[in-house]
Amino acid sequence: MKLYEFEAKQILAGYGVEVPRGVLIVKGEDVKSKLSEAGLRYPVVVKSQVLVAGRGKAGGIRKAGSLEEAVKLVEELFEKPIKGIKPGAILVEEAVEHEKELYVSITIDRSERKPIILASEYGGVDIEEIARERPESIIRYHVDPFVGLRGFEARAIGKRLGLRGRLLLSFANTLMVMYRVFEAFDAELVESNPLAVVGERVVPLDARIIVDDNSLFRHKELVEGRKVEQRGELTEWEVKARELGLAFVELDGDIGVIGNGAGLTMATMDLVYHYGGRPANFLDIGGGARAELVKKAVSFLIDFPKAKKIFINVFGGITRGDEVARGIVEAVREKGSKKPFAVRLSGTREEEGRRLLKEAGIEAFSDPVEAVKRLLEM
Amino acid sequence: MKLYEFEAKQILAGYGVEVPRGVLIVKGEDVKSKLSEAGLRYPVVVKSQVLVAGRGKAGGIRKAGSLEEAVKLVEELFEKPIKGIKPGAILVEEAVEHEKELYVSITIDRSERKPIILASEYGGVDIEEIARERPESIIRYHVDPFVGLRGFEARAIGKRLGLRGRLLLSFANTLMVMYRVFEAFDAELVESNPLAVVGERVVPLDARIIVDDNSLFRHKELVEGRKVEQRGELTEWEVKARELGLAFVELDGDIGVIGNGAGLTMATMDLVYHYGGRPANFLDIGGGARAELVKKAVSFLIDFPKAKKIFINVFGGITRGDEVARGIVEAVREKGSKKPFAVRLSGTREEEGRRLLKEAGIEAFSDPVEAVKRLLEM
Amino acid sequence: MAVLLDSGARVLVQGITGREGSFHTKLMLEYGTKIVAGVTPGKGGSSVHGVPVYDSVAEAMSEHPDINTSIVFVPAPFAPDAVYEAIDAGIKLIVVITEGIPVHDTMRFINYAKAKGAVIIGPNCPGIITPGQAKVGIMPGHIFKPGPVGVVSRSGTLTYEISALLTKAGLGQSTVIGIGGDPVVGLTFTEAMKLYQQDPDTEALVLIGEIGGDMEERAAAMIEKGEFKKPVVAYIAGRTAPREKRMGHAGAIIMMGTGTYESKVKALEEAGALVARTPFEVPELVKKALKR
Amino acid sequence: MAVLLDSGARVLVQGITGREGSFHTKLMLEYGTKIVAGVTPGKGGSSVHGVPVYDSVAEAMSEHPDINTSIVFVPAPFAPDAVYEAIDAGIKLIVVITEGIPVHDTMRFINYAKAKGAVIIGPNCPGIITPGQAKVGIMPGHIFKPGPVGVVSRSGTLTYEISALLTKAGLGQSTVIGIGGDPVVGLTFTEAMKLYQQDPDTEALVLIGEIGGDMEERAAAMIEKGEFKKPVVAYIAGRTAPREKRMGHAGAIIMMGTGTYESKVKALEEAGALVARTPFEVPELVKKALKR
Repeated sequence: MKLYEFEAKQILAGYGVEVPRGVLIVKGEDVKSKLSEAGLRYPVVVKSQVLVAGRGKAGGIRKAGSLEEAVKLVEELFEKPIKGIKPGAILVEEAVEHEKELYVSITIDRSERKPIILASEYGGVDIEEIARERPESIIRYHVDPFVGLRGFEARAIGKRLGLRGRLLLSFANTLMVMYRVFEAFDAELVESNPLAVVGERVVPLDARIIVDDNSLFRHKELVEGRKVEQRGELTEWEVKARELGLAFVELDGDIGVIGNGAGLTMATMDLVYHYGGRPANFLDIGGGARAELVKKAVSFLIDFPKAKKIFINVFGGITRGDEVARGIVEAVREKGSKKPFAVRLSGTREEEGRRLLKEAGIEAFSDPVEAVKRLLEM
Repeated sequence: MKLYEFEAKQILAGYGVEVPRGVLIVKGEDVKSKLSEAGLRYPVVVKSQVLVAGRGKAGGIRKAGSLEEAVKLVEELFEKPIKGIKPGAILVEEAVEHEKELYVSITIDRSERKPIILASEYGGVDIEEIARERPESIIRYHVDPFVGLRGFEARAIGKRLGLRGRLLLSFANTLMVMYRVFEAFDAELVESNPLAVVGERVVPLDARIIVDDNSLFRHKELVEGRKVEQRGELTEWEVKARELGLAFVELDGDIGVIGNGAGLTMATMDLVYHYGGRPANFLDIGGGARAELVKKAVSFLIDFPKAKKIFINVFGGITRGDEVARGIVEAVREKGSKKPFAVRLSGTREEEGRRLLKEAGIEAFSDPVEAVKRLLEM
Repeated sequence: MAVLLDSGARVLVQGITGREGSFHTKLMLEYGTKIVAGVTPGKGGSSVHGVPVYDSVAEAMSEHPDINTSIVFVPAPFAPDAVYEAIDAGIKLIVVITEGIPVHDTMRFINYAKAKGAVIIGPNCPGIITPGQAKVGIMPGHIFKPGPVGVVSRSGTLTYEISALLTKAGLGQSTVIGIGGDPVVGLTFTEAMKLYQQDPDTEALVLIGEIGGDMEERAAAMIEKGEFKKPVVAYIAGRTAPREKRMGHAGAIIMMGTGTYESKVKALEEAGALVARTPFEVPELVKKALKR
Repeated sequence: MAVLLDSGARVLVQGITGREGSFHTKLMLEYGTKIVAGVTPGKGGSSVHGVPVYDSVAEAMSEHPDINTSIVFVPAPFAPDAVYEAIDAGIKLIVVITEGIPVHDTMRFINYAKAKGAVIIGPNCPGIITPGQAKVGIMPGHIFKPGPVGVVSRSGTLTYEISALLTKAGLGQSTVIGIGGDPVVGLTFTEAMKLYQQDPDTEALVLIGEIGGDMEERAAAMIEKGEFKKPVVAYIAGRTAPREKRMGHAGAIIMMGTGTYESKVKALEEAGALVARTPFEVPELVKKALKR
């Protein structure tokens, strides 16, 4: 789960990190009175609270020199979609004059199976370019997950960034807090870019936290009672799918795809592509799916306008072919769909499943290559 | 810092442990209305919130069958000193019928330098006697402080207590919470005795937590805004000394003792005892004491009525003899004390110190044996 | 011989009384796997499909000291504890089927296992099978048959699909390992390859990868360096898949140039592996590789 | 030779720019201790009494690779970090003067040090001195002189008192160690005794104990078992002291019959140690012990 900038900053501030003074304006609140009450020092930075990347370049971060200008900008940004998403809240913060922008993050190194700290003295919007062009300028430091990050390690990283004196201590303290947050919130990412150098202190001008979805059972406080609804970068149909409990991702093509297992579903999409089609989506019904779930998934794709044809590929290890077939038949019957279908069924009770499908007028195959070729011809 | 029973139970409950339903009545609150509002099921247990050991045997825990009886008992217990201490609050809890009383605690094993869990199926007031008579009946389990206690270890301990099924899981869950509290609160002790077996659950009927004083800098929430003031088992003079920042313990004798360093101060008391005197106190001024601190300590003993004579023993490694002497002289002058004094001064500037003392009419020695013998003769 | 698992496996099922645990215990037994004990805390004394159930791994081990392998079906919040319990009891091969384990937990128990010399397969994996000898996992047993091809895969159903294709083409398998689909897993491609390299029963290796991470690139580097000498046929799923969730700039910086379909295929082909464009090309390429 | 510390010590002072650190650096230098570097994070580049100051132990070590000993004056909230830093830098003897360190922190860094093969003296201790060779601590140097008597003590000022008495009686010291007054300390009596046993310069050992804990009883057991063969003279402070803070029933159960003045004296006397009733009897008993 990605946290909004304002949530990430609230968490860091709760652990004692100095963040810019600011106020959050939630959609529907009175912008002018909220801003007046906040008593901010101008100029301020007005920041659209969306979870998409590249928000700044997309015009989601603007500067205002006065209260009036800020009010205008906030109202403007509420109506401005960033990569298709309109914000549910806007953060207005005092602009912080700074000498330098650092980059620092903590994430998990899959290969080493350890937390890794990444840091650079060249922070800011171009950090990825810098990482590409001068990879040696990025500090990479692994942490023992049982011992945790210790102060002297944080200071050694700061020293390598060229920091000295009190500034070094401020940086190390901030990094220690970020690591504590990384652990306490089961984070996949804690990042600050830019982390600004302001005299002898560092101040995170932006902050991101991504919490591991698998850990949400022990972070109920993050899920319940949020000020701003989570939508992230999801499309309208992805939001609908999530509400139905379906593992669905929208794509650009026109062939609807259903598979069981993420790997097989991806391979199915690739197969469509290989034979000249374009997948409209990813939809994984997982292992051992029952008729009801199959029905739900198929009905969803029937409704999904991008999917002009539908390809269902199930390799039944444990999944029963008759259950899958029943789900498909019921969905088609109920929706009265006219979309062309091809179904590949293998594994347990595959013959029975194929028979059920044929009876309902749906083409059924045991070979997915044959199935996809046939579907693309329809 | 010892936490009160109600505080310990609040902490455990906050981590999801089931504790008896109850209400805390702070001194000065309206007992009857507080009890009525609580809507407890009777009978209840009325428990004096004091930090002394053996509270139950001293009459600080009573049972009441009705609201009226409970009100009477609460008012009675507020006026009843337990080992000299009147409670600042009373906890009234629903009585919990139970089949068995277990003992469980987590503390630090100084020798192994590791957390140790102690558990026994024979909990209750006589646990120490059982430990003496049947030491093998006490389970002792060390925990790796970097890895922490894991669920299977907690269950293995429960199994050795003879627990099975859901009861085993309830016990293990409670022990896991206790360990989490032990870590989160820098506890020197987390203890429940008795931990009652109620059907398939365990319920802590009593709970104790002692927090390491050295760790209080990171547990400000425990120090600030407490409902009931901390006094513990301190005597009136110990409370005064604490307010002055003096490391003072009251004893039964009549010779006031001041030393520098805990070991030397204890040895000084032992010396008094060895030559036939009885120390009235322990008062350690630590290393490198300045005149001001010495003055404060000496003034305190002059006021302390139990100390009929005063013996000061300073071995000045870093402590300067003249500073010590100045502090003593000023205290005596200001207080106009007539108590007999003997001062032993060794180390840096000892001659100057002794000269200053002699000028002020105070006997000064370089040999503490001579000093104590002389004092006892006075 | 085989890789990690053979007929000598004596298996403990952790979480045996749950729906999944019980169901797959039956299937594993039917396959011929020697399951000697199960554990579910609080349910000691019962039995599941004739397998005795204990409250703890230590108790199971004291009754069945020959246990050398464990499979974990315990629900995610309690699975890490089950893994630690197996490690501390001295079990050296632990297959973690459970999905949804928080990655911080996984990271910790994998580091702990490494320090204690235990191998973790998974989590969120189908398990391991050495056809004809033993199955410790949830894969359908009938699609596999003994033979010279090793299979190591990040995907579950795709493993079944490709193994079934191999079997149909007359290419049996030495050992098939599903290493699991989580971002952090115990046994990696390169670690598995070290084992396959030493296994005389394995003549070629099928590597089933996915976009994301850099395990495939690392496998390629191992082939490139000559540390894996047997022929490799690879299939990478996800050519048309949406990008993974973006892990801030950090994700981009760490992956820098790896993790995509193209980077994986390129690395493997440059290292000399044969890369199939569809799963159905795999058997043909394996035949080609084995003839070389 | 000596125990743990001799003229070969090259000493790092952690927290050198603080009041205590700076003051005692001066005194240690005056005593002849070879202090080669100091560390205070954020103050790198300065110097204290001619000793160069660095931001980190690693930097100090790279400039002064001969450092083999560290003394820590860092305030309690930051002291554990300093200890970890010294351990990770490979320093094998670390003297922790700081008082007031939370016991959970101490417990952790002592376990960590043990795993990494480093010796911790303290925390909350006066340090270690090998008279005439080096002093790494805060004891007044002038009261010690070289000789055959080892001294190991839980108390600071009492160590000075008794060492001064020994010196006055013509009994010099091989090495004097104040192990610290906290409930959990690194080097214990028995661990120190193993070192004194092997030290040819030590002919007898003075052991200065206190009530509380069971270190004295363990020392007695070591003598009893013949693992420490040199004569021991002990003094135990606290005969008339108030009992320690009561640690619930747990404290009583753990200590069961140990920890009191009586139990310690009894254990030591039964093991054959000479126990002084006052500090002033110690020199006489040492003389007696050495003559046997």
